[in-house]
Amino acid sequence: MIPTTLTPGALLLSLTWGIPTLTIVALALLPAARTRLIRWVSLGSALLNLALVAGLIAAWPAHRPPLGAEVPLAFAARIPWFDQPHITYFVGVDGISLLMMLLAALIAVCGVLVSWRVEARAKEFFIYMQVLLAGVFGCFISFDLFTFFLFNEVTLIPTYLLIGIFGTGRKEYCAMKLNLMLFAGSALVLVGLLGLYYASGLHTFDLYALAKVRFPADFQHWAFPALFLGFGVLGALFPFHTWSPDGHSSAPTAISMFLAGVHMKLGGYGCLRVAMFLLPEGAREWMNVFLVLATINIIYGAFIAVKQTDLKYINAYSSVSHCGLVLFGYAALNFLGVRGAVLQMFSHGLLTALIFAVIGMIYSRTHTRQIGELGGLMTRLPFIGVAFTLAALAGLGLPGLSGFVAELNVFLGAFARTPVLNKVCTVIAILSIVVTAVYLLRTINKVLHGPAQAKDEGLKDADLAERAAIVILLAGVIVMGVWPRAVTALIDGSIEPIVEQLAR
Amino acid sequence: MNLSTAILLLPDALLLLAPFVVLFVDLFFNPRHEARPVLRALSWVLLAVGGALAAALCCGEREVVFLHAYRVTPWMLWFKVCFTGAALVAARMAEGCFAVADGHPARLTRPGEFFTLLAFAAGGMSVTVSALDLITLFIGLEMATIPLYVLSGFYRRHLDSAEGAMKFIIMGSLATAFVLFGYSLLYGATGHLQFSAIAAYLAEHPGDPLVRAAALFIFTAGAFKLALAPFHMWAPDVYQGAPLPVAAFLSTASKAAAAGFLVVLFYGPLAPVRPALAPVFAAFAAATMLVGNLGSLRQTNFRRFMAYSSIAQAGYLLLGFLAEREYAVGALLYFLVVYLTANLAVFFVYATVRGEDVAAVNGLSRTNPALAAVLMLAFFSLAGIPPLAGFNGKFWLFAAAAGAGRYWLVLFAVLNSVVALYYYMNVIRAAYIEPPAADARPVKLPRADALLLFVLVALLLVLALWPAFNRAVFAAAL
Amino acid sequence: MNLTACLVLAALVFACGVFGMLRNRHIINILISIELMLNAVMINFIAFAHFRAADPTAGSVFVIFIIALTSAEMAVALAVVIALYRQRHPLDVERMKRLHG
Amino acid sequence: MADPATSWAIAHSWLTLALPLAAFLVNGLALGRRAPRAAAAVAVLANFAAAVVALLVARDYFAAAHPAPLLAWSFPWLELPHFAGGLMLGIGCWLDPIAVMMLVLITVISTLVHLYAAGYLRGDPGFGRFFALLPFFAFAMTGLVIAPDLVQLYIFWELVGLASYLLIGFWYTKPAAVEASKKAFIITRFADAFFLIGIVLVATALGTVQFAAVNAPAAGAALAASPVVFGGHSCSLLALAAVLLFAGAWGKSAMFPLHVWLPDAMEGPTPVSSIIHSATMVVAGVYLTARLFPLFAAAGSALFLAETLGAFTALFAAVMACVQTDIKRVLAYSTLSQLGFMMFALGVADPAAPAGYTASMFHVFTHAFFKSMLFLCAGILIHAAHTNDLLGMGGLRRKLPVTHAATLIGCLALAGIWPLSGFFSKDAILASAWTAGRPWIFAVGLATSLLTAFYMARFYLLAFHGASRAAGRDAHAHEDLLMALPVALLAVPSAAAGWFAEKYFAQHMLPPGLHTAEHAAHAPWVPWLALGAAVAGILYAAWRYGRGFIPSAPKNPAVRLAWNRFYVDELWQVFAHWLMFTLVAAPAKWFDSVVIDGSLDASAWVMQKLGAAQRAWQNGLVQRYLAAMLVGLLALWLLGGLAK
Repeated sequence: MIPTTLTPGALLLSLTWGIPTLTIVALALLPAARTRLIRWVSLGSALLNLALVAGLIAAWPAHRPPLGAEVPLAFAARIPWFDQPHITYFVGVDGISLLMMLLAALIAVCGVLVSWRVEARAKEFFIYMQVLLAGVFGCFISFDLFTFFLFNEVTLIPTYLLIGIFGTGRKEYCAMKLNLMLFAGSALVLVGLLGLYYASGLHTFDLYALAKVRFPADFQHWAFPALFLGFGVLGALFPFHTWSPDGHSSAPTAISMFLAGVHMKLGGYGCLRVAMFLLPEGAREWMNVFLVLATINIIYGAFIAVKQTDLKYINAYSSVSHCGLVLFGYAALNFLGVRGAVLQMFSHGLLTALIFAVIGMIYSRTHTRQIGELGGLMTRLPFIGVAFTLAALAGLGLPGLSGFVAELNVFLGAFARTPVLNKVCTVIAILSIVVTAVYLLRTINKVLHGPAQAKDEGLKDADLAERAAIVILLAGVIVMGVWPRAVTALIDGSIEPIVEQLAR
Repeated sequence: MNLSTAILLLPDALLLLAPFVVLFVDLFFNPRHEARPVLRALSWVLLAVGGALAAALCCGEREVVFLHAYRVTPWMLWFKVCFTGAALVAARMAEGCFAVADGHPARLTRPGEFFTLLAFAAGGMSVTVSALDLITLFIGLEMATIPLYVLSGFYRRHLDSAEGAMKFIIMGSLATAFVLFGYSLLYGATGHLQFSAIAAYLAEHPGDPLVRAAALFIFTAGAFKLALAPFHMWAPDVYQGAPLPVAAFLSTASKAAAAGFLVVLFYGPLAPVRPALAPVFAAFAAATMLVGNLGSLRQTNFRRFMAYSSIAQAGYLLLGFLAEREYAVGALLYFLVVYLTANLAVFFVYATVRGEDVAAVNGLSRTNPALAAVLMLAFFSLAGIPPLAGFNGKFWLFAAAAGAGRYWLVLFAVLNSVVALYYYMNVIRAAYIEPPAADARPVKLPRADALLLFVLVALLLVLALWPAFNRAVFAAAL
Repeated sequence: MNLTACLVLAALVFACGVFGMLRNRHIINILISIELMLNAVMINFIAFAHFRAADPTAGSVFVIFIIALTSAEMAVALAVVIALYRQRHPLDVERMKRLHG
Repeated sequence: MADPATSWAIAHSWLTLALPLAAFLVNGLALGRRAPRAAAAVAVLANFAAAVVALLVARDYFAAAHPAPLLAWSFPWLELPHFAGGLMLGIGCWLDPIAVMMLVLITVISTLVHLYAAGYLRGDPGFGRFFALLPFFAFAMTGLVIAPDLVQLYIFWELVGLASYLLIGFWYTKPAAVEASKKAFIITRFADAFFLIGIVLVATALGTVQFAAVNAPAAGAALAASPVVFGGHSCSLLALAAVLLFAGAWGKSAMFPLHVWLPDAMEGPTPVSSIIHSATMVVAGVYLTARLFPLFAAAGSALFLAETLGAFTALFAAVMACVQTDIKRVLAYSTLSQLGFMMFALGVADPAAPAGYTASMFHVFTHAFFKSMLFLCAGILIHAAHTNDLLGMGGLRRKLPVTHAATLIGCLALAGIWPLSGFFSKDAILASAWTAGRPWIFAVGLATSLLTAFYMARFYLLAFHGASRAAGRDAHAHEDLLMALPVALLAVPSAAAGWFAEKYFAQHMLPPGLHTAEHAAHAPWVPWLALGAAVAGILYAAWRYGRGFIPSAPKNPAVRLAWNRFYVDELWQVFAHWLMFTLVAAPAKWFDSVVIDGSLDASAWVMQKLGAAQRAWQNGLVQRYLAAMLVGLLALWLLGGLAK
């Protein structure tokens, strides 16, 4: 039975968003002129959060519930909150959410590190960043759909300001576009959630209580696409993806990292946790549609990336392509597919953050992101160059780096599904790795290789903070690629119940 | 009648006393007709009312009936809280308008009358929600409306102001005519003015067409005061013409009163008719949101902008009437309190920067970070973004509609709030991204005002996260 | 003279009022049209009170209140008319379009 | 006589993987930048140690009378639950004759090449980096050949591809090198995509990726049982899978038309060309085909491809080699041609009569030695003459005696002159083609060996004989010990490998599942014919490029065509570029920015317009407002259900 009070475990979980919240208060009280102090405080809180998440992961094996437990969560607590409508503060973690939290924590630290140079309105910058963090962490620990949705929406406020104030290019247009499209997406989600609340007859948002309900087919028929599309918008599902290239490309480096690396994952996470988990029949009914859409994502994003000339746009479209792989994995509706999708979320999170970080460093030095104007940077900035190369290689699914593990699972899972459509789509998806290779190598060659340019004379290679950020992310990428069992051991047990539910 | 019942009547008594106190102070203790003394008088009385309300809510009975014509129950008290609070905040906003130099467009004169009328209006509203028969209801509504006619035309030398007031009066009178016609039909059908008697009659003959016709005519009055499309068209003009504090009061207390009026009737004597009117509520809600949001898209004048925005909010509010009483009234109250708080905060910020145009807050985050933060939080609350209470308020109402099975309406409403998010964020963009105007300089806030703003913003967070308030309003509604 | 006749009369008067509001351009005329509508309502009340109401006094009392309150309303209206007039406004609703959009 | 089961070397064969990896990590992370020379030392020593272990492994493994495949070691890498009843992917070491043979080949040659490179790249700014990357290649290649299953093979398959990419582009400031590296990676990647599809297909269909299981007759039967139907016509899953798997070999071994990357790959440093692009990596395709020989044999489709593509590539590349003047490109095309030989030898083989199989493996073995040696010699020549152009060399035989001797051995070996190694392997291949009853393939092979003899002789003559055409650039031409030593060491097997290995290969290098090979009647005249062809080629070259040869631009259109490599590269460029950029990417981008974004902006625009309309409607006239109220009343009337 799940405790209804704030147990120590639940308190720790709540701290993952509590620490950022407290940091917000602290930063708000600091004078805006004390930039150094503000930076250190933010870094401290990010590190603290990372330590906390690491601790939780370490404690997971000891606290994981037995297989087949009604609520397969650790540190769970279901604290009554509102009784009209009936809402609880229901927190807990399983392997998947722990993995996502680890991702968020890592990228948070790196985000602060690469923002070390932010001087103008630094106080605001870090405050909004912490709000974003709080929202994301809250999302990953929430198992009451209301609080899940609430934390998800919380991320909207800072996103707009971070892009609008600190962004580059058509920042205001892009920020607005991003926010409006995401909000429209959550409109669908909201309708779906209210539908679950009433159609279940339970008048509850408790995920696992709802999971026990067999929703009528006609309800699933409309509720599943509503929820999956709603979250899919955040997951950059074709054709609702265009917010992400614009938004991510015009955001400041750290925020691009966080948005593309973690925030987007909330979409894929929601698709799995809510839409597929609660409405398996709807999933089976609709999956072919979303399979095709996801396949389009993959190949389409890759081809557009081929045509882009702005580094950030290249990576943003490659994100569209790679996030397509997440939804593609879901569409397999089997263990490997789902597991591959989760692995891909983690892997792509690290990768895209890494690439955005590197692009940011290049931009801050050369003041251009046009690959036409760049070249020969490997000579000037060897460290950054090597990092970029490794990230690109991981992006094109090179074995030994994280991307390959995820792709292998996704492809095997998707191909194992019987319908011919799945097999055809899988073939297309696999062929897309060639296109990926084309645009990534093209980028690498144009930016890093070739004769060094005179105008780049005397550029400084990555400083300590930047190196730290790069190393952290690269470490994640390599560890997952070389020793995938470290990651799968964490998530496999938590994917089982979802897959069983899907088969129901 | 013992103390615990009498205490329920105390707030109303004080509130109805307030205008006379103000008048008295103005006549005998305010020779040079300054704002401060009368304002102080009004503020103290209203604070007393607030205290009385708190006392009544804490340790009052569930209900008290006075002369079969007047009733006070907890959920009514919550409405009175809205009126009092709005009046208090509006009054504080007004003080600045009396202080500004002569010739300034925002300049107000004759504080005594101003505050008296304000108090009268508040009193009338509180009578409206407590009415127990049609006469009281009518008196309350008129008492709440007529002072607002005057206040909205309070700028003596503004043609805009007079024009707005004139339109207000003409259309208001038509609405009054409609509602009176409705009363007359109701009276004709049931033969009574007493709610209890009407309810009894309806219990015997549900679905009497005459009654339903009456209900429709009566609904127009609420629709007019709530500014539901297509009864909304007065609002933008009147808000623009009216002094800023009056516009604030119109968009908050007056709307709350209208909502209260509809609740009193459609969850009171006319309850049996309500289900048949569900399509009416749904359609009017949809139309109102759409019109309000479309209207606000391209406004430059701040008060006009807020008029349309509050029209849209009224549209959301109407969704509540699709639910059954025990959920609806609670949800409506929650939404109202939150909406009032946010709206008052926004108006307050503009009152402090003396802005005629939306663009008056350009670069506010540079000149007045605190004010800018207040503005941002208030607008995000209006837009319904967590963790601000506006999110919950909207969510409760959407849940009401969903509970009635109207998912398409919910979707429409949420997509509307996407549009709303667009124009609200435009203001935030102005405050945070636009550069400040050349002559912009930090505004020095009086301590009281700063405190007030802080309380308003804090409320936006507390009401969202602290379940006790939610529990209270829902409990009060039962 | 029966209930229906009174109701029809009232309805007619009310309709005249509405029509007048829509057609007249001068503010004073519009105010008069409003008065017409209110009178129609009063006719209704009296008729109902006289012919069928279970409690007739209530209706008559209501009428008194209507007279009182609507006259107050009219007083305010006239005050505003004067305000407009002072600013040399032609008291023509077609010319009251400073506020729009 | 050690028993494989108890052999220390076999138990510790992971060292062959670990040592180069360690060298890579140490040099890449630490030494590469700070102490390049130390890095070189570390790399050489690591590879040497690995080579020693490999040789010990070979000794112990071949000690057995009939060496059987065995799994030396393996540890789990990733399990796939719920997939075909749970599948465990591991990293392991699967030793069978060809694996051990390749192991030896790789470690030995890479040791020598490391040694050579220490001299060749002396003073190059990237010296340290090179000695991080080359061990990485050795590591990846080793992992490839010892792979017990398809997935591990694919993993290291991609890693060698990466190593090749990084080493071709070693001089990354040189645009040509950068382009070449990209080309190589993308073309092989293209083939690998199909390879991966094949692996996924097999894994899903069979539920296993172990070579032992995949090659088992049962597997072939199971695949053959399930037909794939698309459109009207159907084909067996087996044929499809085999072709898809072969696609990997197609790209890696640069079979026509995917051969275009290999000549360009010569932009890399010569040691790289020597080991990666002649001796080992490009042979991986052949190796894969041999690995899956039973499956392919069951399918038929793949072997047919191997046969035809091999034969065609052999001839086609030989023709181009005849007219190239870039010293390394001559060797590159000759490599292509020899790969063709190996391929079609496999193609003509079949499990019952595995002569082609053994011959192919034999040729892999001999070819590795003399081709890598020839490249090393080319490197020395380039250093000496400061040019890649054969027409800019000549008369170097006195200046570079060792190189001259080695090159002569290499050329003759490659030409297939008795008693050098090449003679035996090539003869075996031709014989297998004839005995397998493929006269046409045999004819092509014969023609190719004639051309081979010609262009190798040409190569030799242009480089070493006649007057120097280096215009004094070769004044300081000399032989560096570090570079001459490996060449000399390689000359030995190049010359002698044929003698001692022939019988052994014929007896033991058998496809899995076969222990003894009864050899079909060996047509006795084949070697004489082959020798004759070789001699003819040499004589023609001597007459053409012997005394008094004056270089002149080719006029003969056929020659020009060959000289321009039959414009295949250009066709590729145009086709690929057009397909990718013009046909797909551009429309996609247009769709994204115009249709999708456009519709979004359009919806925003519509809202704005509606807002404007709404404002226009609110025109300030109170009577319109009143009318609106009446309309509202009417609407109420209707909605309130009073219309009825």
